[in-house]
Amino acid sequence: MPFAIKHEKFNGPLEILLNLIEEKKLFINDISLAKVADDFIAYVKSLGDFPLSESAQFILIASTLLLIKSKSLLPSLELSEDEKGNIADLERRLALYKMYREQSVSLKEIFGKKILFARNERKIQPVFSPDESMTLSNIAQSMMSVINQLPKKEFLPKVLVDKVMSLEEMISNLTTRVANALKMSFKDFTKDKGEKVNVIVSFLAMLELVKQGIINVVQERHFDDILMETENVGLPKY
Amino acid sequence: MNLETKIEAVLFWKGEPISVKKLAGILKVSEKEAENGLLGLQNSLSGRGITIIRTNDEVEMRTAGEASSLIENLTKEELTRDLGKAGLETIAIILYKGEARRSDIDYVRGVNSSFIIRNLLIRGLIERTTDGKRGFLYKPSVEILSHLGISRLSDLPDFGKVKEELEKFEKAETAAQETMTQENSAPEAAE
Amino acid sequence: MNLETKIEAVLFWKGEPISVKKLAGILKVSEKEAENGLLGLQNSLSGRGITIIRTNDEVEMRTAGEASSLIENLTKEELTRDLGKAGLETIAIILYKGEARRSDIDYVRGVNSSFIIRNLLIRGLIERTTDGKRGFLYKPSVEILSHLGISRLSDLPDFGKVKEELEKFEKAETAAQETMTQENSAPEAAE
Repeated sequence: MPFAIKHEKFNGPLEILLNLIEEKKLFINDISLAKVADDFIAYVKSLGDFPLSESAQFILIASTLLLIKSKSLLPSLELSEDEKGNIADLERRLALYKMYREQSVSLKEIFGKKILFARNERKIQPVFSPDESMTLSNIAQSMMSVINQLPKKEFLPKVLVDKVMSLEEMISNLTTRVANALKMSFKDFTKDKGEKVNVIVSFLAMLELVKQGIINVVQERHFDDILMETENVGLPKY
Repeated sequence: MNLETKIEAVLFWKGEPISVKKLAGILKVSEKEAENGLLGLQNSLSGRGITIIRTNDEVEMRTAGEASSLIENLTKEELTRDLGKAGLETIAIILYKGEARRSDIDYVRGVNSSFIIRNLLIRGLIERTTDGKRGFLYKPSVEILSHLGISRLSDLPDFGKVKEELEKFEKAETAAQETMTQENSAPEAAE
Repeated sequence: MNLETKIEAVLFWKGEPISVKKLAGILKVSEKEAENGLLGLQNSLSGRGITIIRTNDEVEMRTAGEASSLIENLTKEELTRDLGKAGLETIAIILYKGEARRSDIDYVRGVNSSFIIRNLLIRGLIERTTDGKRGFLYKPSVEILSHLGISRLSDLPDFGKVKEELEKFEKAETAAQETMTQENSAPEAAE
C-alpha cells in the first residue's frame, strides 16, 4: 500500500520532538521543551518539502515551542491563559504519544509470533438465494457510493489554514512582546549582558523564520499534496 | 502440549477429512500413537458440541449430532439474512469489473472483504475460479445476471462511466506508488 | 444439550467471527446468558487444542496458541508479520482505547493517519463502524488479537497499567477543557 509506505518513512512532529527530548535524556516538561525548541525548528527548516497538511502540524507545534522558549528567556513575559493551555496540551500529547509508542514496541515483539489460526473454509454448496436488495438500481447506486468514497485529492482543511494564519499574527505579536520585554528588563541583565542579548536577538530571528514558514503554508495551500480519505476530515483537536 | 490436544488443533484447523496416516505424519508419531491420541480425544469430546467422525482410515471434526437442528437453522439463516451494504458494494464491484481478486475488492472498498465474499459464494451470487498461482478470481454467477435481467455486463447502468472512474482510481494508485518508490530510493537526502 | 455445548457447536460450524448479539439470537437466549455460556466454554477449553477469541462484541473459535507453530507449518497462507512503526502505533491506540476515531489517532500521533487506517482496515486488522453522523469508529478485530496470540483485549501487554494511565490523561484533558470553558464564559475577566 503506497501511502502506508510513505507514512512509514515520515516522522511526525510529536515523534521528532519526543526523539529530541529522549536523546538528551530529559523528562517532558517546559524546561526540556525550551531546550529542544531550537533543534526542532532547525529540523523543520532542514526538511524543506513535505506534505502541506503535515507542515501545518509542524508549524502549530513550533509555535507552541516558541512560546515556551520566550518564557524561559524572559520570565517576566506574561502568557495568556490560552497560551498556557497550548503549552500544557503539548506536554500532555507528548506524554500520551510516548506511552503509546512504548506500547507499540511491546506489540511488535509479540505480533505474528504465536498466531491463533481460523479453521479452513467449510465446504459449501451454493444455493442461489439473493436477498431483496439485489436489484439493478440498488447495485448501481452502491457502485456510485463506493466511487464517491474513494480517496481523493483534498485541499488543506480550511480550519487548519485559518489556524495557521492566526499563528502568523501570534508570532508577530510575540516578536513585539519579546522585543518590549527585552527593553524593559535590559537593566536586569547586569551579568553576562552581551551573551543574553545575543541569545534573544537570535531568538527573534527564529521567530521570523517560523513566521516565514507560516506564510509558505498559507500561500501554497492551493497545491493539493497527498490523497486523503474523504471521511469528514478528522481535525486534531488543539 | 500433548498429542491429543495437537490432534484437536489440527483437525479443527483442517475442517475436512484427513487420513490417520497423514495425521501421524504431521505430528511425527506412529499411526498407532495417532490412533491412541484419537481415542483419547474422542473421549474428551464426549458430551461436547464437537465430535470426531471416523470413516475407514479417515477422520474429521464435526459438530455433535445433537446440534443438527441448530446447524440446520444456521444454514437457513445464512441463506436468508440481509446482505447489507457490504454485500451490495461487493457484488457491484465484481459485476462492474467483470472479475476481480479479493485484493481488488478490498482496495476499492477500503476494508477487508473476505467474509462478505464467502457469503456471496454461499448464496450463489458469485463464483470463484483459480487463476494460476495468484489465488482466486471472483465472477458474477449466471443466476445473478438473469436475476438482474441483464444479458451482458455492459447493460449495467452507467457502465462506461463507472469503468472510467475505477480505472482512474487504479491509475492514480499506480502513479502514487511510483512516486513513493522514487522518494524511498533516496531516504538519506531527507534525513 | 446445554448452552455451552451449543455455543461450541455454533462457533465451530461458523468458522468466522460472530457477534454475541447474533449468537444469542440464534440460541434464543439473552445476551447475558450467551456471555455466561461463553465464559463457561472458555473455561472448558483451557488446556485444549482450540480456544476462543473475544473482542468487545465479537467471538470466534481458533486454534490454541500452543499449536501455533504446528499449524503454521501446515498452512500455505501468506502470513503478515510486519506492521511497521505507523501501523503499530495506530493499532496500539485502537487496542488500548478499545475503539477510537480518526481524530483521536491523529491527536496522539500528530500526523494524518488516514492511510495507515485504510491499510489496517484492508488487512482486516481493524474494523470500522459508523456512529451517528460523527464519522467512523475503529475497533480491534478478531484477526489482530489472533496475530498477537491473545484471546481477549485484557491479555494485552501492560493492559491494566495502560488503562490506568489513560484515565489519568483523560481526567487532565477534561480539567483543561473546563478551565477553557470557564474563561470563555467570562471573557472580560480574562482580558
